[in-house]
Amino acid sequence: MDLYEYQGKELFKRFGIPVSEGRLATTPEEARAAAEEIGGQVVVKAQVLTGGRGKAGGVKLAEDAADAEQKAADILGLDIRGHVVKKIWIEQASGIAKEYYLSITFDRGEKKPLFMLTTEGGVEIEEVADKNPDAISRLHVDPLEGFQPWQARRLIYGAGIDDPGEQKQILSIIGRLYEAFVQCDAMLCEVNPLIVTPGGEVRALDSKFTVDDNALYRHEDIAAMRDLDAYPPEERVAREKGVTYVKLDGDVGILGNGAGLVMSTLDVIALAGGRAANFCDLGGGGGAEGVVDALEVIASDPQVKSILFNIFGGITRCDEVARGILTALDRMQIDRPIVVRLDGTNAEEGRRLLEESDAPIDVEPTMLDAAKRAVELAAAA
Amino acid sequence: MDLYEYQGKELFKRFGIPVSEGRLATTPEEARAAAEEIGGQVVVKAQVLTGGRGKAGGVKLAEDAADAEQKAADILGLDIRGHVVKKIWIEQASGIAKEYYLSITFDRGEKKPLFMLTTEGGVEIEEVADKNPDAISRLHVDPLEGFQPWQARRLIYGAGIDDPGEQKQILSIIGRLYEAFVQCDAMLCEVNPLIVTPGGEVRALDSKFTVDDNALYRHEDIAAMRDLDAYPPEERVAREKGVTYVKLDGDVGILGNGAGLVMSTLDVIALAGGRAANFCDLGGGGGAEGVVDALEVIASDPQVKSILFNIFGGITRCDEVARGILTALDRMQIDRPIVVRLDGTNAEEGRRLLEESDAPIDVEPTMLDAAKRAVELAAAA
Amino acid sequence: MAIIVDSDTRLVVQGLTGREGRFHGLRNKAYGTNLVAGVTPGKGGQDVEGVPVFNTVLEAVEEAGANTSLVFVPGPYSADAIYEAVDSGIGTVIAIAEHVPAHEMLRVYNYIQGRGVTLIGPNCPGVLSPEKANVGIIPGEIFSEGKIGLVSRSGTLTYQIGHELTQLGLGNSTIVGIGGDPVVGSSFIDILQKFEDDPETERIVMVGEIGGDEEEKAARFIGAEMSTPVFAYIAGFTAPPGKTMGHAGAIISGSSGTAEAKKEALEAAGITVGTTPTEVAQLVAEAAGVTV
Amino acid sequence: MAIIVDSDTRLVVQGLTGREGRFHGLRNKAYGTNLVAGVTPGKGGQDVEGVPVFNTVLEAVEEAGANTSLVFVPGPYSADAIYEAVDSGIGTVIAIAEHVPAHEMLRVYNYIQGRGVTLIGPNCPGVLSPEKANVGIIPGEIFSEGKIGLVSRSGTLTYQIGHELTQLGLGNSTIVGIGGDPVVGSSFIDILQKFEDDPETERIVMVGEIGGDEEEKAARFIGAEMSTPVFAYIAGFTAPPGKTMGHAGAIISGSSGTAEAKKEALEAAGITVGTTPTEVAQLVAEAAGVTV
Repeated sequence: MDLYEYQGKELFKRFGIPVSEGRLATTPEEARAAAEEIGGQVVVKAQVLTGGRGKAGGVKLAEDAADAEQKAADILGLDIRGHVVKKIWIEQASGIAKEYYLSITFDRGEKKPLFMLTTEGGVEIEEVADKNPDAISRLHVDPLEGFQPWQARRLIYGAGIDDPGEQKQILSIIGRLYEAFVQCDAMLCEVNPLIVTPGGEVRALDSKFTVDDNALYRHEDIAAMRDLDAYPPEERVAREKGVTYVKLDGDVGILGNGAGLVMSTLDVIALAGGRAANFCDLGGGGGAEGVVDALEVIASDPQVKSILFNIFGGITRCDEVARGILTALDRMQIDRPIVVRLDGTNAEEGRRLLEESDAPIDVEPTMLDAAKRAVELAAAA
Repeated sequence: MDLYEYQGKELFKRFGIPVSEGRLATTPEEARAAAEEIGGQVVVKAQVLTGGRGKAGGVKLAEDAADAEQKAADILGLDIRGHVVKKIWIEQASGIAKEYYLSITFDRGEKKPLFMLTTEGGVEIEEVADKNPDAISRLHVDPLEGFQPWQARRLIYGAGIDDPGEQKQILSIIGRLYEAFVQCDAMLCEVNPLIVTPGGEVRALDSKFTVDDNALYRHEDIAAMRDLDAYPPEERVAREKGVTYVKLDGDVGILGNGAGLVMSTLDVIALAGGRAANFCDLGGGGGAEGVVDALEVIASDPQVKSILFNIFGGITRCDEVARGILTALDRMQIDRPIVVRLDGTNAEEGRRLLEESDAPIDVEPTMLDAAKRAVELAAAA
Repeated sequence: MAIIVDSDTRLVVQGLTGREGRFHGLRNKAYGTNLVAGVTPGKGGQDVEGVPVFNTVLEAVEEAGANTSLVFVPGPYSADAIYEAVDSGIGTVIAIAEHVPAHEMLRVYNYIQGRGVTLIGPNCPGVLSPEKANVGIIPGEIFSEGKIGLVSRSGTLTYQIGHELTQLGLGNSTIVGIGGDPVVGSSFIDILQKFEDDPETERIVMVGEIGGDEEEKAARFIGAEMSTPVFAYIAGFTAPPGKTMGHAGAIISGSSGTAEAKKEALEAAGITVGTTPTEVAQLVAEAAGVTV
Repeated sequence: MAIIVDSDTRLVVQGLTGREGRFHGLRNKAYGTNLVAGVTPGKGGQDVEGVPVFNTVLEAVEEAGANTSLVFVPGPYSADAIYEAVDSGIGTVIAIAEHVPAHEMLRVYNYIQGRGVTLIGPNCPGVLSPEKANVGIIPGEIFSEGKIGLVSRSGTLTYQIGHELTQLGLGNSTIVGIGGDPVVGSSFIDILQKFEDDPETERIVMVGEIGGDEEEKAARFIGAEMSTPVFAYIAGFTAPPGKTMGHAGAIISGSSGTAEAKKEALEAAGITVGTTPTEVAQLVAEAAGVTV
């Protein structure tokens, strides 16, 4: 789960990482009031769960409260990479002498947390990694050893930060960031830029904070930060129904069991010349109710022109899935053609059930055949 | 550093381990007031840093506040294994259905914390270990793995605790005890007895809590619990002066450099037919000031009849020690004979300094000779 | 021969009395796996269709001689169960549950290094050595005994490929689902090494997916260290960046973890990559001299 | 030959610019130890009498080829320094400071297991291989080169015994002070094994003291595993229970850790125990055929 900048900063603050004073606003009027409370120059920042807001005009300096109101009006409603700005963060403007970059991520390869620190902050780390990889000071932390001060020292010296005042502040920030990372079950905590003010004060000017969904059950406060408005409507419905669903931009609705098989199905659709409208995994269940819920989500997407079921029965029984499809068709009006491929446990029985029903369902023998048929049907619609 | 029962219970409470309500008192009047506040039957318990207070009459049940005052008067001033009772703990009386034992200690052999749990509580664990070792459920915790619930389960099932209500409470208590152990840098946390009330409630009825002296610097609150009154006067003085000193019950005052060498000196004194009055280690220093301070502590013990310096110079220079002895004799009146053995770095120069002075000092060539001479002198005094 | 589980496996199921633990534990037993014990705290002394249940894994080891554990407890409790198994002397631990917090697996993973333990999963379908032992939720009836090793991050996709192989008359030595989480106990390389050391495994199919760089690492390992021929399939060529595709680990972050990059790395190491599950099975069959 | 430190030792002193680090580091250098670097954060680029100082241990390893670290930082910072040394690839770490919190050493100890690291200390005088290298605070001039291995939990008591040996004309292969804390990096057994494997060490003197059960364990180990003759001395026969005798680890708890119990265990394993430092030296001399 990705957090907004202001939420990540709230967590930073909780762990003692210095951030600028700020307020959340959702209207230009609130932005004005926030700017008045803060006083002086403020920065108005779009809160969106995507990058690139700077280039998109989502971050603006305001001279005073009236200006903040104006800038807020400009930013609210902007579409940044498909995300419409509904929230803005009004923050005290900072003098910036230097921009550093600091992050800790979950390195899946090494199976250890990875710290990165560089004095080349303010741009995307991938860019630094491409152009000047030696500028990045990296260090893996053994999770059993935990954070030790030497790690911060090695990072700081490795990055070439030689001002003793900065060293001292960043040493403390690195330790606190590790604490935040572990205690919040984060997958990523990124501070970019980590600024040094003209007065030598070090502060987190932005935050990127991703928390492990599997650990949210023990972080009620963070779980409550989830903003359902930030997701496409179909994903919102899917989440409510407990279906694993990702909206894509094609027109063949896909429903399968098992993440790998569904991904493979999307690929096969592409090989057949089509484009999938979604990723949707029934999971291990695949009982009638699950099928109904998932079908409802997929059908709610107006872009879907045909629907493909790709089921390989194992624990999931194909006859159960077939019954689910028939139940769903009984309960709701689905005006788009359905193609079904069933294999594995009880596949014959499942196919028989579908073929014997009156439902307008195309049963295909293999995954490839089914994909081709679904693409044809979508193209013909 | 050992904590009093009431201090250990304060820490238990802080970590969520259930204890009975209680108040500290130092006079019978305070005891009465405490008993009134608590209400009902109370237990009056001597607070001493030694075991065996029960047999010594240091724990008594009082029916009401007036009785508590009387019992407090009986207990205050008692001498329990050389410790005079100056503080008492007035605690709500508990109904006791069962007495268990739970502890976590620092197992030096395995280099891991060791949990012990047995349903045979209320007696000393050594006694259980002797008579019925299988009754003790033991488990080492890997400090990198940290506490995991399965450890508590194995302990509980291993001890044969089969009441589900007790299991649930003890599972939680074991986890919290581990937390207290680690977070307080404890060397021992013992709950004996861990009682089950007739209503099925589990509670710590006593506490034994020892904290690592080397970690007190980061536990100001616990360091402040140290009660200097609990130590013999010479040890108190030594602690103030930063001298490592342990009072013993013989008459030969011992002063050496290095803990092992001093222990060996005590043994050699015994082999020579004498008894050491103390253990006193100059440590790595052994400069003149250190010698003066240590000599002052040793001489303050009226039991001391002769004083033996056993110095093996390494980093410590023997001439420095000799100068320290002469300075001390200049500054203070020491009416007891002094025997000195010097070897190692600058030993010849040290011996020369002592021999050339007018001071009444016996310089002996070896550790054995010096020990024999010191014993003779003490016997002759 | 086979790897990880075989006829010497003496299985304990942690969570045998739970709904899923019971269902799959008994299925594994019915397959022929030597299920010797179950563990459920508080249910020691009971039995599940004749299989004794203990309160602790230690008892299952000491009293029933268990040497392999199937961890069938929910995600939030899985790490605790794995630690218990490892610290009780169990050498092979297979954890099925999804939703195990990643930080817990990070510590578990680092804790077990150097302890001689094989951990498979979590969030995986388990391990099947046809005709010998089935530990987990892989439907045994799809697979037959043979000489193809199969290792995969995915469940049903593995069945799909196994099904295609079976239709071509090819059986498997062992099928290993390593799981789709960001941190799993055994990587592709760990399993590839075991197949390489297994004289009965003549060819290997590796089934990868987007996310992480395990496939790239495996490619380098295969190129440098292996003599057994490896065939690969990668799922997720059309997956968009930044979206978790079902598995917590299946996500393209920035430009890393794409299927294209994995395919390139594999091909650079001389490994044949099939475009569809059908194609990879056909490629293996051709190499094995089976007429497709 | 010698153990732990020798002429291949390339020493870095962590804390070289501190008062004690400088004094002893330079003393070790003057003895002939190959001191290649110092580490003090913030003082990288300086030097101490020609010895380069770095900000991190990694630099000392990479730029000066250090392979052994002498940790001369105060107790509260020692664990951090040990972790840094180990994680920078240093294989031998000798920690001198006292007052290292016991829980930190517990984690350090468990962390380094299986990593091929030799840790000596903390709260120890160090390791001396006469005529080869001296790492720590042992006064080199007391000892001469020879064939007696010496291992001890105590500092000056070691010097005392070494002095007695020297007076009898016996030299040492290596002198190891393992330290007197409850948790130290190397136990008697670890060092005894190294002496056993050292062809130059013909006899060993082990100097124990009250507290813990390391001597008892060592006795069993010697009885079962060693062919090199071992002689022992134990300090603290007259120490009272429950009192810490200088060393944090030197305490008799209840009935465990007494000198008497240790002596019995050693004698039961066939090890000769001397009653005084003088006597143990004489026993070794007699066995070595030196006329006392």
